[in-house]
Amino acid sequence: ESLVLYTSQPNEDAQATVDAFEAANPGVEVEWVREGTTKIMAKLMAEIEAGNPVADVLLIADTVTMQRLKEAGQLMPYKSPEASAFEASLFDPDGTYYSTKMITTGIIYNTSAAMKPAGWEDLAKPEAKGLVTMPSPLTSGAALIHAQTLAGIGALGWDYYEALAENGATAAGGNGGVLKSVATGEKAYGMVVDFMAIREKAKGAPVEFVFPAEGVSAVTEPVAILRTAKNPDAAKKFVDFLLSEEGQQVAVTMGYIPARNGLALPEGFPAREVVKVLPVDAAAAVKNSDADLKTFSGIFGTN
Amino acid sequence: MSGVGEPAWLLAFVCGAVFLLSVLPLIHLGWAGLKGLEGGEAASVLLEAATFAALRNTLVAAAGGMVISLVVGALFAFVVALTDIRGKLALSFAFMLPMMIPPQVTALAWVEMSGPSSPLLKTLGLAPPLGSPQPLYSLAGIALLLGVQHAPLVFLAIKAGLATHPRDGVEAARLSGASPWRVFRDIVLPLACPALIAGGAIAFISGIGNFGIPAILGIPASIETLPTLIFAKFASFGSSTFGEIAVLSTIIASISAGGLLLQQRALKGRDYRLIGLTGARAAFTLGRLRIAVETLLWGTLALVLVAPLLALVASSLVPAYGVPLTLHTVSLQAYGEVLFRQTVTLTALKNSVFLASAAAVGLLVIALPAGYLLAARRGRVANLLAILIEIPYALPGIVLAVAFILAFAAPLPVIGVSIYGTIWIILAAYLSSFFAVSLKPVMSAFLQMDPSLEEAARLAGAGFLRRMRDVLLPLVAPAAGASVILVFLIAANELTVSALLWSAGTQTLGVAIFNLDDSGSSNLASALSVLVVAVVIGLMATLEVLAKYLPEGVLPWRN
Amino acid sequence: MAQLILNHLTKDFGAKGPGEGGPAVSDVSLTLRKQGFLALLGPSGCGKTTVLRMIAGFEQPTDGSIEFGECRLSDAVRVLPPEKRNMAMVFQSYALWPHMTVAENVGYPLKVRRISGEAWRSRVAEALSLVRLTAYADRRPSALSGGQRQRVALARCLVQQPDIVLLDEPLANLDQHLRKAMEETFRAFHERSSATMIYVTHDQAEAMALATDVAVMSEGKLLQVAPPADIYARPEGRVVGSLIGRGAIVRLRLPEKAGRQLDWPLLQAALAGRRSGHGHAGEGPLSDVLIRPEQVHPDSGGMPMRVLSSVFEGERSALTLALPDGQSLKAYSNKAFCHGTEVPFVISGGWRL
Amino acid sequence: MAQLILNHLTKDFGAKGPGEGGPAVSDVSLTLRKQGFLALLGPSGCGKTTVLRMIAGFEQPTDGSIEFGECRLSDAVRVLPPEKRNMAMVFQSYALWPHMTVAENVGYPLKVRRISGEAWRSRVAEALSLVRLTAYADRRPSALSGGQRQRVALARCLVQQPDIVLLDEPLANLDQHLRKAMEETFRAFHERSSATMIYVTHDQAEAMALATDVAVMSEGKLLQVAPPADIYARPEGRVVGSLIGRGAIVRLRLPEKAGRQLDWPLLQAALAGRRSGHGHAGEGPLSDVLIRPEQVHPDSGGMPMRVLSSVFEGERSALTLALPDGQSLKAYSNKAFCHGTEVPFVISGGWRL
Ligand SMILES: Nc1ncnc2c1ncn2[C@@H]1O[C@H](COP(=O)(O)OP(=O)(O)OP(=O)(O)O)[C@@H](O)[C@H]1O
Ligand SMILES: Nc1ncnc2c1ncn2[C@@H]1O[C@H](COP(=O)(O)OP(=O)(O)OP(=O)(O)O)[C@@H](O)[C@H]1O
Ligand SMILES: [Mg+2]
Ligand SMILES: [Mg+2]
Repeated sequence: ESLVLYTSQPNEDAQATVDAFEAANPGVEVEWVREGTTKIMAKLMAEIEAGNPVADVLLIADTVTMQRLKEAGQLMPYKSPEASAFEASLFDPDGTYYSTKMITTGIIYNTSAAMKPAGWEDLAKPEAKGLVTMPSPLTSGAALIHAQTLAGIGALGWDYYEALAENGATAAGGNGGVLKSVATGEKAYGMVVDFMAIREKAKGAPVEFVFPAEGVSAVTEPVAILRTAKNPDAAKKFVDFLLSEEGQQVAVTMGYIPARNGLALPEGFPAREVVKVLPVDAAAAVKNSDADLKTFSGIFGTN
Repeated sequence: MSGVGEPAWLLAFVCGAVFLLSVLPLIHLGWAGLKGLEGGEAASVLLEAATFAALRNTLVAAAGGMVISLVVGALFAFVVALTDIRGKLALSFAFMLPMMIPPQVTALAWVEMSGPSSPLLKTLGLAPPLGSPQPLYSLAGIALLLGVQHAPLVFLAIKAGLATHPRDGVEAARLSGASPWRVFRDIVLPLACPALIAGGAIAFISGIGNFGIPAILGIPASIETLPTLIFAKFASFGSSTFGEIAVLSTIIASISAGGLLLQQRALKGRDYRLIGLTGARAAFTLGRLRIAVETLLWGTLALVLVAPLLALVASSLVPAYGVPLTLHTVSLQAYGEVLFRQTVTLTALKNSVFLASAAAVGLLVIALPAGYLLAARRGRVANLLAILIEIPYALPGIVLAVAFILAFAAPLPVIGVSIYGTIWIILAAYLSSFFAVSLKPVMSAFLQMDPSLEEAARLAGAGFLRRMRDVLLPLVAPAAGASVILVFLIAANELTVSALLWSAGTQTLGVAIFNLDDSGSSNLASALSVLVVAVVIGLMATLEVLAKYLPEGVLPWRN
Repeated sequence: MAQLILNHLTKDFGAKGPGEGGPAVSDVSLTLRKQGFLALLGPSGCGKTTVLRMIAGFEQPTDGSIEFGECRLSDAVRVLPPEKRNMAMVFQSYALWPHMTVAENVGYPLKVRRISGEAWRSRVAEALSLVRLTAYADRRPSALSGGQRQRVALARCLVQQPDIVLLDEPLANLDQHLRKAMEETFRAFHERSSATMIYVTHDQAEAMALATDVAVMSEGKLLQVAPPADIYARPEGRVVGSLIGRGAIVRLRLPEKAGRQLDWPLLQAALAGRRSGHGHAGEGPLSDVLIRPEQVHPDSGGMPMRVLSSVFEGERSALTLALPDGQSLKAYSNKAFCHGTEVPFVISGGWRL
Repeated sequence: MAQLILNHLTKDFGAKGPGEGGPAVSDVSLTLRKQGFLALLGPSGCGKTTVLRMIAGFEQPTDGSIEFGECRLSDAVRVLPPEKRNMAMVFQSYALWPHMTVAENVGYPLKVRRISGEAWRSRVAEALSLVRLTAYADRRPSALSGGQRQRVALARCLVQQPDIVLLDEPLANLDQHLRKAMEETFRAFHERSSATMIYVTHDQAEAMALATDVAVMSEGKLLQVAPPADIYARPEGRVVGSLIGRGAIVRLRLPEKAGRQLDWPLLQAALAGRRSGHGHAGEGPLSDVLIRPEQVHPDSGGMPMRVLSSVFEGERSALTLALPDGQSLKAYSNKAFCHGTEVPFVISGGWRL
C-alpha cells in the first residue's frame, strides 16, 4: 500500500510524522512532498486542472484553504472515529477536514528591546515605534487568519492595525522573515507563530515569546483526503493516526500544541490555560478573505 | 551565414524544440487561464491599481538592475578581456560565483550586512541603531541586488563576444591617432554591441522574472512586482486564480516580447560580421592606472561575493539567527548534519548536478542550431521564434512550473507514460526556462562570425552536422562555453521551478536549501549553500585542471 | 568530366548604393569546355567573386541557372548545397579556420571524405610541400604572414580531387618566384586532375600563361570569351581592349574598307591625314584603334613623338608618348628618355576595336 | 621632416615552428632618406609585415631600436604608443571596421583629429574619389568586393597627413588599370605630403616605378638597399639576383680578372670553354652569373640553344632555353617557338653576382 502526502509542515516535522505513521502502520509506504502552503496549493490546483491530481492526503497550515477546497468539491468526507476527542470547532462537521494541532501567533521580541510587551496593544505604543514587524497575509495563510482573528475582536479590530501602521509597523514576508529580523535585531518586536520562536530561543537566539493576554489566533494544520485519492484506505488510516493519541503525541514532541483534548503542552510552553485561543469561523473567513486582504493592504499601503 | 540553404530539417528541428519547450506549456497555461477568465472576474485584474503599480515597479527594478548589471558586468568583461591587469583567471573565476549564491541568500546577506546587526558595521562602529529603516527595502535596493545577481550573465556574454575581436581593427584605429579610450569608444564598444545588447537583454529578462529578491526586499517596504503579485495570487487560490495568473503572465510575456523587439531593432541594419581572420586579441596597457583598476575590481568583488559568502559561512557556523559568532558558539555541527545525517542532501546534490549538467549540455545541443538558424535568417519567423524562446525565462518560476504541470501531469499521448513526478519533467522545465540564457551568447557569436569560414567548410564537403562539429562549434566555443557554464550555474541553484515539480527522490538543491531554511534550520540551510558553492568551485577547478584537453576558449574564466 | 554551363546568370544584391544601378552580375552566359581552364578578368568590383560564389553555391542567382553536365546546380528556385558539389575554392579572404593548425586546415577536406591515417598524412604533406609550407604544418593561421595564409588556402584547395576548382586571386599576395612555381603547380594539377578550373586574377601574364580561355567581365556583364592569344590580338570593343594588355586607344579616321588589323602605312597616313585634315586615309569615320606598347618602336624613319613620361620598371622603361595631335601612346624602351624630347617612332601595327 | 632610422631591429616571436629557426626579423639596420619612398621586397614570410608593424608600434622589437629624427619610437624596453606616431598604414588584411560605413571608415582618422562638418565631408569625398569609390560611401565593408575593400583601406590612409606612410601590399587585389592610377596617386601624394613612405609589394615594376630606394629582405635579414636602377643592374648575391627581375642564374668559369659586368664575347667564351673543358675563359673559378631575359636575343650569329618551353604572356612569350651544358636561361620573344627546337641566341650581357 502506498500513500501520497502533500504537506506544508516543515521538513523535519513532516519526516517525523511520516516515520511515526509508517511505524504504526507497517506496509503503508508514504511518499511525501513538502512545500510552503502557496506552492503546494499551486501544484495541487494545477494538477487538478490538468485532471490528474497525485496527492491522496493534504496536510496544510490553515482551515481557510481547506474550506475553499471543500467548497470547490475537492475533498472526500470521512467520519473519523477519533473525532470525538476533539472540540467541535476543530473539525468540519461534514468530516472533510480535521485540525491536527494548534499553531498560535503571538509576540516575539528581541531580548535587547527596552519594553517587554505583554499584549497586542503594547505593539501600538510609542516605545515600539518603527520596531514592529509582522508576516504579510499576502504571503502567509496563518498571517491572514491572524489578521482576521484580531480584527474580529471588538477591542482591537481593524483600528488596531491602523494604529500599528501609524506606529511604523511593517508587514514583511512570512513568519521566517519576522523571526529573522527580530532575532538579528533589525526589528525589536514581531508577530510570529509560537513554535518557531520557542525553538529558536531554545537554540540560544536572543528572543522571547509571549502569549498575549487578549488571546492568540491559531491555525490548526488540518488534514483532509482528496476526493480523487487513489489510495483512500491508506488515507483514512493516515487521518486516524494523526488524530489518535499516539499521533498527537508526535506533534507534542515536535513542539506543537496538540489539538486533541487531554494532552500536555510541549516544553517551553506555558500551561494550557494561559494560552487563550481565539476562535475563527472558517466559512466566514473564506467569504471575507478577499475583502479582508484588501482592507489590510489598504492599511499597510500594500497596493 | 550564407543565405543559401541551411538543411531543411533545421527549421523543423528548432520549431519542434520551441514548440515542445515553450509553446505547449504556454498553450496549456493560456487554456486554463481562458477557463478562469470565463467568469469575467479575472480580467478585472488588468484594471487594478495594484497591477499597474506592480508593472511599474517590475519595469523600474528590472531596468535599474539591467543598468547595474551592464555597468558592473561590462566593466569586468572589458578589463579582463582587453587589458593587462594581473590575476585575470582569479578575477573571472570569482566574478561568476555570485550567481551561485541563491538570490534570497544574497538578499539576506546584504540586508544583514547593512542592517543594525551587521558584524562589519558593528566592528566599524557604524551600525545603525536597532530598528532603523533598512535602505535596501526599496526599489533602488531591489535594482541594486538584481544588478549584482545578474552581472555575471552580462560578464560572460560580453567576454565571449570579445574573444573574437579583431586585433588589426584596434591597431588601425590607434594608428589613426585615437587614444586607447577613444578606440574603446569608437571601435571596441560598437563591435561588442551584439554581446552588450544580448547581455543587457538577458539581465533585463532575468530581472523581470526574479522572485527571490523582490520577495525579501520589496514586501517589507510594500513594493510589489509582478512575480510577487503572482505569488500572492497563488496564495489566495480561488476560482479565478488561473485566469489572473494567465493575465499577469501575459503582461510579463508582452514585456519580454517588447524587450526583444527593442533588441532586434537596436541590432537592425548593423552588420557586425567580422571579415577575415580575427587573429590575436587586442590588448591595452593600463600603465599607472592598473593598480587603481585592480583595486576597484577586487573591491567590487569583495562587496558582491565575499560579503554574502562570509555571511553565509557565518550563519552556517552558529546554531540560530542572531547568535553572535564567537569561539564559544562556533560549531561545525550543521555540516555534519547535512552531510551525514540528512539523506536528502546527497540525493539533492546528485539530482541538481545531473539536472544542471543535462540542462547545460542539452540546451547547447538545441541552442547551437537555433542560434545558427536565427542568425542566418532574420525576419518574422525568426522574431517569433526568439520571442517564444524568451517568454519561459521571463515568467516567474512558479508560473512556468504550473504551466508544465498543466501540460504534463496527464500521461503523454501515444506512449501513455507520464513524466510527471519524475526528474524528467524538471529537466524539461529547465530546458524551457534556460533556453534563452543558453541561446543569447551563442547567437551573438554566430552573428559576428565571418560567413566565409563556414562556406569553406561546406565546399570541403562537410554537411551541416559535420561542419557544426568541426568548424562552427570551435569557432563559437567561447560563447558555447559561456552558455554551458551560465546554464549550469543557474540551474544548480534553481528553486522556484523545481519547488513545484519535485516529488519524492527528485529534490533539487534549491528545494533542499529552501526547505531547511523554511523549517527554521537556517544553519543547515547555510551549511548546505556553502557546500554547494564549494562543490561548484570544485567542479570549476576540475575543469580548469582539464583545460588543456578542452577546446580552446571554452572556459569562460580563461583568457 | 562534364561541362559547366552558366545560363543567363544574374545576381542582384538588392541593397544598391546610391548612384549605382544594376545587378552585381547580369545575364552571364558561358559554356566552359570540358576540363577547361578559364581565366576570369575584369576590373575590381565587376562581379568575378560573385560569379564564383554562385558556382560554388553560396549565393543563389536572382535569375538564370548553372548546369554541370546533366545536373542543374543552381537556379533562382533551388540551389544544390555547396557540400554536395565536389568543388574546391581558394577564397579571396582565404577563409582559414583559426582553431585548426595549418595541417588540419589543409587536411580537413580529406577528413570529411574519411581519409585518415597514413594516406591523410602523406597527402597533406604533399600539398604543404607544393606550397613550401612543410615547416609550418603545426602553426595556427594567426601566426602566419599574409602570403603564407594564402598558400595554406591554396594547399587546402589542391589537396582535394574536385570536379571544379575555383581560384579567387590565389596568388595575389605571393612574390613572383612563388607565383611562377604556383603557376607550374596549377598547370600540373590541371593536367593530372582533369578538373575544370576557373581562375580570377589581375595578373594578365598569369592569366595568359595558364588559361585555355580568357573571359573578360565588366560591370557585371561578360564582354568576351576567347583563347588567350585571340583575346590579346583581337579584343572586342573599347573595354576589353583597354583591359587586356597595356595598350593605348587612339581615335583615328580610317577608310571604311580598311580591315581591323592595321599596318604602319595605314596608321601613318591616318595620323598624318588627320593632322593635315586631307588625304584619303584621314577621311573615314572616327574609329578606336588599340596600339600596344610593344608595337611602338623608336625608328629614325618614324614619326616624331614627344616623350611625356618615362618610368623605370626594371627590365625596361615605360614611356608615354604624345602624338602630334595630342593623343597619347604607350611604348617600352630599354633606355630612359628625358621628359619632353621629340623622338621618331614607328607603329608596327594596330587593331581596330 | 625627420629621418627614419632602423637600428639593428630584431623581432623573435618565440613560438618557433619545428624545423625553422631564427627570428622573424633579425638585425635590420636601415636609414631612410628624408621624404624617401622605400620599396620593401622579399619572398613571402620574410618579415616585411613584421618590420612595418614594428615601425607602426604594434610589435615591440626584441632587440634594436627605431628612431625618427631625434625621437626614439621603439626599443626593447619602451614603445611609443601608435596613436602618438602620426603614421598611416594600409594593412595587408585591410583592417576595416565592420560597423562603420565606407565613408565613416575613411573619415575616422579625421574625426579623431576633430575635423568635422564640411571639411570632413569634402576630404572624405576627395579620398573616395581618388580610389573611385564615391558611389559606395554608404555601404558597409561586408557588402564590398575584395578590391573595393582594399581601396577603402587605401583611402583611409590617403585621407591623413601623416609623417610616415606604411603600405603593405596595398594594390595586390586591384586590376592593372586601377593599379596604374593608384601608382599615380601615390606619387602625387608623396610629392604633396612630403611624407616618408614604405611600400611592401610583390610587383617589381610597381616598386621600381615608385620607389626612390628598394630594399630586399630574405628570411628576416636585409640584403641590399639601393635605388631601383642600381639594384636592378647590380644586385648583390644570389638571393637578391634571383629576387629582382626575372633573370636566370648560371654558373660559369670566369677569369679572375674579368669585371662584374660581362659581355657577349666573354660569356660566349665561358660557355664554350666550359663545354670543351679548355681555353682561357673557361678556367677561372665557378661564378654565379645573372642573365636577364631581355639580354637574351635570337640572333643567327649566336649560340644554339634548345627551347624547353614557351609560355604565352600576352605581349610576348616567355621562353626557357637550355644551354648546351644543360643549365637554363630565360628569354622573351615576340613569336612562339616549338618545344625542342634549337635556335641560336646571343646573350648581350650578364652580371657577376
Ligand atoms: N604572431 C606570430 N607568431 C609567430 N610567428 C609569426 C607571427 N606573425 C608572423 N610570424 C612569422 O614571421 C615571419 C615573418 O612574417 P611577416 O608577416 O612579417 O612576413 P611577410 O614578409 O609580410 O610575408 P608576406 O609577404 O607573406 O605577407 C613568417 O615566417 C611568419 O610565419
Ligand atoms: N553582400 C553584398 N551586398 C551588396 N553588394 C555586394 C555584396 N557583395 C558584393 N557586392 C557588390 O557586387 C559587386 C561585385 O562584387 P564582386 O565581389 O563579385 O567583385 P569582384 O569582381 O570579385 O571584385 P574584386 O576584384 O574587387 O574582388 C561589387 O560592386 C560589390 O560592391
Ligand atoms: Mg573578388
Ligand atoms: Mg606581409
